[in-house]
Amino acid sequence: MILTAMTLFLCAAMIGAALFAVLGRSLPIAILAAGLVSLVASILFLVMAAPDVAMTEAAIGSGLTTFLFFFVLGRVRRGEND
Amino acid sequence: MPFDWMKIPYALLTLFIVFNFGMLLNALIQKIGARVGRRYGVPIWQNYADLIKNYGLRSSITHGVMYYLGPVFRLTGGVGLLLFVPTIYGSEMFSNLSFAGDLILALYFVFFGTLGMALGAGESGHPNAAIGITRGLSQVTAAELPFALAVFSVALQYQTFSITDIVAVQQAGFTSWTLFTNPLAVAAAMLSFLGSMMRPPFDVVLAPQEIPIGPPTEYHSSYLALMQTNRAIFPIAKIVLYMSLFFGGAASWPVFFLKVFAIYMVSVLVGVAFPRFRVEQSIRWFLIWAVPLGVLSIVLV
Amino acid sequence: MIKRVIALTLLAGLGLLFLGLLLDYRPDTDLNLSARYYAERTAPDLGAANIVTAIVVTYRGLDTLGEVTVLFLSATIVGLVLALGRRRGQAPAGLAPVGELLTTGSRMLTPLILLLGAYVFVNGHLTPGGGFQGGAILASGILLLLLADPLRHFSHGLISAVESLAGVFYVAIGLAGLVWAGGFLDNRILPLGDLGALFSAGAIPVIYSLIGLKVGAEFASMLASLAETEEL
Amino acid sequence: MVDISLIAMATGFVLILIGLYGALTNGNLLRMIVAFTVADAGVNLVLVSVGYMRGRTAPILDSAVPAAEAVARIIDPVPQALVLTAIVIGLGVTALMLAYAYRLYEAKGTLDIAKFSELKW
Amino acid sequence: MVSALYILAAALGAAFLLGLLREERRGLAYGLTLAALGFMTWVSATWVWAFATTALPPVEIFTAGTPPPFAINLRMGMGEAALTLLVNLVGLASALYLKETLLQLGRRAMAVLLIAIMALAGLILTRDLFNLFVFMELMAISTAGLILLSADSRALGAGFKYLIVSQVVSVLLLIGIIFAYHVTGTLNIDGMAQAPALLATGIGAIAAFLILIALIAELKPFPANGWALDIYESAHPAYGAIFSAASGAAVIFAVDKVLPIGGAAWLPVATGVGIATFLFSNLLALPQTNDRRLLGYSSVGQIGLVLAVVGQRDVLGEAYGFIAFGLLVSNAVAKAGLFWLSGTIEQRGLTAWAVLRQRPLALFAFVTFLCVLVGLPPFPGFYAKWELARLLAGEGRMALLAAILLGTLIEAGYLFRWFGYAIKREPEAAAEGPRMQGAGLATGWNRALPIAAALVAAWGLGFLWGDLSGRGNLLLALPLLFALAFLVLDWLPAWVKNTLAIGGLTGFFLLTWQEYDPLRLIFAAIFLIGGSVILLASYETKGRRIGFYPSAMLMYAGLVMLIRATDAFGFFAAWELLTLGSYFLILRGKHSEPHALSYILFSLGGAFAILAGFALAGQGAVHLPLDGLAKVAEPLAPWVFVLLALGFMTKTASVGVHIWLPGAHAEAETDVSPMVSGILLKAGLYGFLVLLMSMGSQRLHGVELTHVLLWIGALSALVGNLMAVFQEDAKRLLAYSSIGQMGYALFGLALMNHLGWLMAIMFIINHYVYKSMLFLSVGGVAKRTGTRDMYRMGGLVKLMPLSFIAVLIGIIAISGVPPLSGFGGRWITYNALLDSEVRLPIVILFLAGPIAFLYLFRLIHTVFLGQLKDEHRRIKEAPFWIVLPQMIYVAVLLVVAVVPGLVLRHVDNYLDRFFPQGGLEWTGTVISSNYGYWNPISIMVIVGVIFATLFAWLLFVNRRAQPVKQFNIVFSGERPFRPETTHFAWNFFAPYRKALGFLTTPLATRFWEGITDLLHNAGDLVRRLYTGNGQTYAYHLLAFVVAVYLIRLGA
Repeated sequence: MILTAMTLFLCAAMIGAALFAVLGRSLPIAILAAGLVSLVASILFLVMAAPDVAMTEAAIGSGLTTFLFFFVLGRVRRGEND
Repeated sequence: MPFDWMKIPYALLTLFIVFNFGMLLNALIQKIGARVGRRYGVPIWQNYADLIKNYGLRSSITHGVMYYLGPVFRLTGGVGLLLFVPTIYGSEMFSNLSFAGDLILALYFVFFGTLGMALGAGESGHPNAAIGITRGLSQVTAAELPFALAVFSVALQYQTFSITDIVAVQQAGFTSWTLFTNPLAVAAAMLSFLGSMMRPPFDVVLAPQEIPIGPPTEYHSSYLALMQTNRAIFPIAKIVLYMSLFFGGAASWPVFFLKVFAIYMVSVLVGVAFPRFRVEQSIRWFLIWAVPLGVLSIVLV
Repeated sequence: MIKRVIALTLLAGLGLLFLGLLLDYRPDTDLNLSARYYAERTAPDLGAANIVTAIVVTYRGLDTLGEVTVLFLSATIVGLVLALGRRRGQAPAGLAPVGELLTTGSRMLTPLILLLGAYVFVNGHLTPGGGFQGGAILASGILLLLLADPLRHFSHGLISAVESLAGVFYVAIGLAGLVWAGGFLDNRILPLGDLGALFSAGAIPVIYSLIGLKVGAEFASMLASLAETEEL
Repeated sequence: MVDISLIAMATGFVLILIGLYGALTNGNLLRMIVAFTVADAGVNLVLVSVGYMRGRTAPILDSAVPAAEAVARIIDPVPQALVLTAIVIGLGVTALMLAYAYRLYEAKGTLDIAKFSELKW
Repeated sequence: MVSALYILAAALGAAFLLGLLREERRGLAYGLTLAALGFMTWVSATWVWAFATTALPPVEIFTAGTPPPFAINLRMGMGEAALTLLVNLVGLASALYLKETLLQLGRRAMAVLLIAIMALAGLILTRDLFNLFVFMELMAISTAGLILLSADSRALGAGFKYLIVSQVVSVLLLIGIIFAYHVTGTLNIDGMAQAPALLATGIGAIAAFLILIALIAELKPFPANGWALDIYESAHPAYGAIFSAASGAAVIFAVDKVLPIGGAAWLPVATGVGIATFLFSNLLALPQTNDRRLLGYSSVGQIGLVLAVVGQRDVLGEAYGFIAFGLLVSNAVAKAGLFWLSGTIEQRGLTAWAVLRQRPLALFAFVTFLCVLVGLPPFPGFYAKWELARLLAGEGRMALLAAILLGTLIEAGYLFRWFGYAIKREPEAAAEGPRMQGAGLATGWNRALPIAAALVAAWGLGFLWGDLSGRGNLLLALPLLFALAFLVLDWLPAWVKNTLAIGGLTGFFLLTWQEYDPLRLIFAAIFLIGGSVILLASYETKGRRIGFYPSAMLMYAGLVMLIRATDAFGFFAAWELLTLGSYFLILRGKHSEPHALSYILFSLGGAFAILAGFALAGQGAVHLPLDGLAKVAEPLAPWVFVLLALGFMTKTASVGVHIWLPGAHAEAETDVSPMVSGILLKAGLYGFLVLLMSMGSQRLHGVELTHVLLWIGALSALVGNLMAVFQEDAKRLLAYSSIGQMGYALFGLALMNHLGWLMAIMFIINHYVYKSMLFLSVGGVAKRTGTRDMYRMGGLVKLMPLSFIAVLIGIIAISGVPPLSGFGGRWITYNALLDSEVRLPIVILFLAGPIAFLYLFRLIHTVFLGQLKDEHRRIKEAPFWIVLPQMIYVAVLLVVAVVPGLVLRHVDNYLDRFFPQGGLEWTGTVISSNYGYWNPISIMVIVGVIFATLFAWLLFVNRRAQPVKQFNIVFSGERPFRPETTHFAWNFFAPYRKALGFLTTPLATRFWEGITDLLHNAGDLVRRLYTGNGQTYAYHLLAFVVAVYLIRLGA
């Protein structure tokens, strides 16, 4: 039951973060929120007995992807609010 | 097939009779026209005099070969038409050269002269000739249509294209004439007849008043003589066709003269009574009045 | 506004579809055909303890080769895209200078991170993790270096050599399987060894290591390509 | 009691829809890409949840799960393998889109997708 | 043979190896790339060879030493081998084509190209669903990469749009795959398709839906395909070639193999999506002005067509592969070739292709590709189309067949319009500055080679498909080979080719004339001997006359094959060949571009009606002999009749579908007009003869169909004649007259009695003779005067007496005035009419008769009589070679007039076979029917004697007359209101127009213009869908998915 409760919590967090990522005003924060979605997902993967996936999601989905975004964001500053 | 050479003198005899009859008839009709218009009119031999004079004249100018051909075509058309139709029913002597073809030949040969005349006049280069030609052709084609329909209706009725056979069926008596057995076809044909006789109200083609007389303007002397000859022969030849198809034909010369005169008079009387049509008016007139009659006659026969 | 309404309508349609999936979904209680096969046959046939790794590297090795190729392709194209732009780009705003601390720290940390990455992919057939995770970790090491010294020039030659060699060897091992074992990417060209030992599971650790190197190199090259855009 | 795989799956679907909504309504190239990563995460979640079976462990054979008992003890490994691939491919595509976005920005100085419609009809 | 895996391995290995090379070693890298692609091609080729020559079963390739479904497996069968060969070849050729670009961009670009090709091969080979997904992603990403090869800066945007769409697609696909896996426990495609559980469950059905819809979305279905068009427009043409030829083929193959997962219910969906895409893409292509975008629309459409075929595989049986591959390779070869060609042309407008005129070979390649694309014989698409129609009709899927044919027609419309631009238009204003020769052209051997390869492939595949069809290879047919030989001999001077052509035609006639029955013999004589006579006029043209002889001989080949055809296929093939040949011929005219287009469109439309008719008649039977039409049973027979008649009517230009004729015939070259009028029109009548001989009369809803034909014939006669009366252009006048004449002939055939047919035959012969003669005559006049407007001529009789005689004789003959041969036709007509029961149509026919007289008179009068124009004073008679055939015709007309029995007698006897009653009696010189009689010789003699006598007399009497010059006289009676109206010949029959002009309202023209306008406007409106916004495209995709889902729910 703890597992379920935890899952529910994680899911709620993910949806919240996802909404933030999509609807949020600030682009950097949206990127961070998307990274957060991935991060929370990787925790959920652990819960669901998928450690390989969890590691990959954490490293690639939330880590590298977010970095890539910021790399590019840094170069397109002016277009951020287009 | 051995050819009966006697047919040639016989045919020439027919031609001679018809020519003279036509000359007199034309003069008579001019006279009637004049009297209706309260004029005195020409003497009855006037046409002979004109003709002889014209034949006697010699021309010094020509516009070219086609120019010659116009009158030649014209008269060939008239003579040919006459010869292709048997004149007197039952008479071997006056059946002319009708062995060459049947009703259809006659129907199409009517155009021969028209075509030639138009070509010849065209050669002259006179603009009025061209105007006359277009008017003439337009009107003739429209006028011929009801006639063609009526002819076909008659052919349908008798199931033959042979003129002799058609006349033969009508010999049973007055009431067996096509006039009474197929009145619609006859009506259509007679309306067409008015148009093709080049008399008022359909004579704008010749238009003696508005423009200097159309095609014949350029023709004179012997050319004109040929055309005058034709004017004596061609109407009669045509009337023979009408008579054979619709009015029981003629078994003897007196009947022939009578019937031809009567039929000719129809067009004359109408012409005297009505004002002239413009060409498009006459085309419409034929299409509205004559063609439906022809169509009906074909459908109902 | 209309845009949003249409979007919502369309997504509602899609959601309906998903709802259909969700409502009818019954979790399996037993392993299905394939999963049962993998559970039973992986250890004896391939000698790998991590079944996921066995599937990724061997059973569905062609997928993984494709996947590596996807990364290769992405890295190449990113390079291509940015290289094309480089001919006539304008100077972007430079990043703020980085502190001494980060520079020093990164220099110390990077070797450790690289080591960790290597560990992860070498042990991929035994424990969670493998070439992709390890490769990502390797790349993060490079990233750190980049962050510490944005103007640092990377040896593209090195990265691309690693990338290429790893790829070529990967394909070569695959072909070796075709020639000497049961088929393309068959891991049994090398002895299977004991289940759970480091040197076991045939060619899986080798392949996974190559994958790790290659993935790391791809990420690195991607990052490097992006980083170099600001030099103008 | 709702199975956690169902919860995760539902969440996955919602993430997909949210992601697509974002991609459909945001005109900014970068925001579209962000939205797609959210959708990708949702897809991964759905995939993993399909493999999940209650009360079983990860498909790794060790002392806790000996090979002989594997059939009864582990969860389906296949979806996990697929997700691994999917994640990496997702990154590849994202990187590519980012590079494209950067170049598009360079070319036109804007990130508004509506500005890149010279090709049409 | 090497394992198919080496195809993938070689590409990957080479791609990875490229990274080891330093950037500077680009030449080496390029060599490695080519070597790898060459190796891949070789591997595929060995497989194709093996499958083709031995009965090898498909080979399964396991990976990881584990059998499927537990490991990924690949399969190599005939289909896979052929497709990978196609993909690899296109890749190799494109790599060659891209030499400069690749060398400039370096090894990375080469690696991307290699992987792109590898991905396509993998897509074809794999049998694993998830593996398919991986290859699809590879394809998508490499596509995004290869778009960058383009120098077009807009390509970047297109790439991004594509990425957006592929993201959405992969989301759907992944969800679908995982749930399908959940239900079936396997990822193997075959395993999944066989698992009964999949479709039984709601989840399974939705999963299958998602998988299939995602795959179909990759096929660029309408309307979710805006991104693809943007790619086509902006990508490098070499990539366009890959994208169209290779990617399309690979993905459609993937769909084909995954489709069984969805079960039978998905077949109609595939068909529906495919056909909608086909129709709409072609519709949208109509208003395009950018060549590559146009090709893009066409590609999308073609793939849609193949998808529709894929959806029909349940009924196509063994022919499925033949059809699907036929269409696929047609598109692939043609599109690859066209895209490569487009790379050699600098500007993007359609008219820019006019620069191809400087390179006959490239032009030949262009037209070959267009024909391949439309599916004209002898190319694969033609055979495929035939089989497809046959099988679809056999299953009663006529609506689908109609949609396919309609789409093809629209496609032919824009493609041939484009060809017309290339042939006739001037390229848009050339780029600034003086340019050296070859302006607007960029070529090198590496660009020419792929194009040449595609050209060779097109013909080779045509041969192959002909061989596989089991119907007799068209490329082995002697007449066609003879025609094609002129392509090779085109460098010879025209007179040599002309001699060859005449020799070939007469030679073929002499060789084969005994094989024909009297009816066919007449057509054979007209086509071959008649054709030779007209060709005499072609000696007039000097120089080499590039392109004329192949076109003309193609038409003649088609005509010959038409009368020699014994089955429906042969007939249809010949029909298309002659259509094509005559189209090229017509297009040669100076201002004929729009007319040639409308000609080919009407002809193809008619051809498709014929195709549908034959297909319907055959009911799926493999062979349909022409006399087998007689056996078609009741509910179908009238429809078959209608379709075939419709097809033939387009060729005889019956009223309603006549609008192509006047322009096409009038604008054609001097010696071409008689060919397309005097000869080509007879093909339609021949079709009618075949139809009526085998099917007789049919009733549809109680309406006697031959009766309808009667009406159409009569109306054609009337409208044709009436329109002719009002033409100012002499050749147009003759052209309209043809409509009328064909109307008569059709009327005769439709009378369905002995004399009616005899009348039609008479018209066929007469029309050939006098229309050829008149066209040559008028053509000669036009050549000398430099105009075809009659009011600009006049009085030419003295200057061109021979032409005048020809026209005069022709006119007397046409109008039916005795004593020439036209009268015989009229006489038979009347007798035939009397023999039949119909009444009202006769009236119309009668109305038409005198009108014919009018326009003919106008022709001769305004051209030859009246006033000579000042500027024509020094004109000479028409050239010898143009006059010569006319004189031959005059002689023929006179002979036929005197002894019509020469030909007619045999036909008359032969017709007894069909109509034992109502024949003619031939006693001596008299010809008699049941109703009347006629003696041609007597008529000739009598008329001749009277005429000669009078003429001689007149000449004698006026022997001293001198010719006078014509003079100008002021006008009276007609008020001039435009300069040309001051000429008396202008508006010649003004009263007639006033009275009857309303009948000539161009209703048919307005109708067809309305249709084309409607299509154009619809296309223009619908294409606004493609806003160019990548986001909108994502909307389209989702809307497409949801719509298909809802439709499926509803169904």
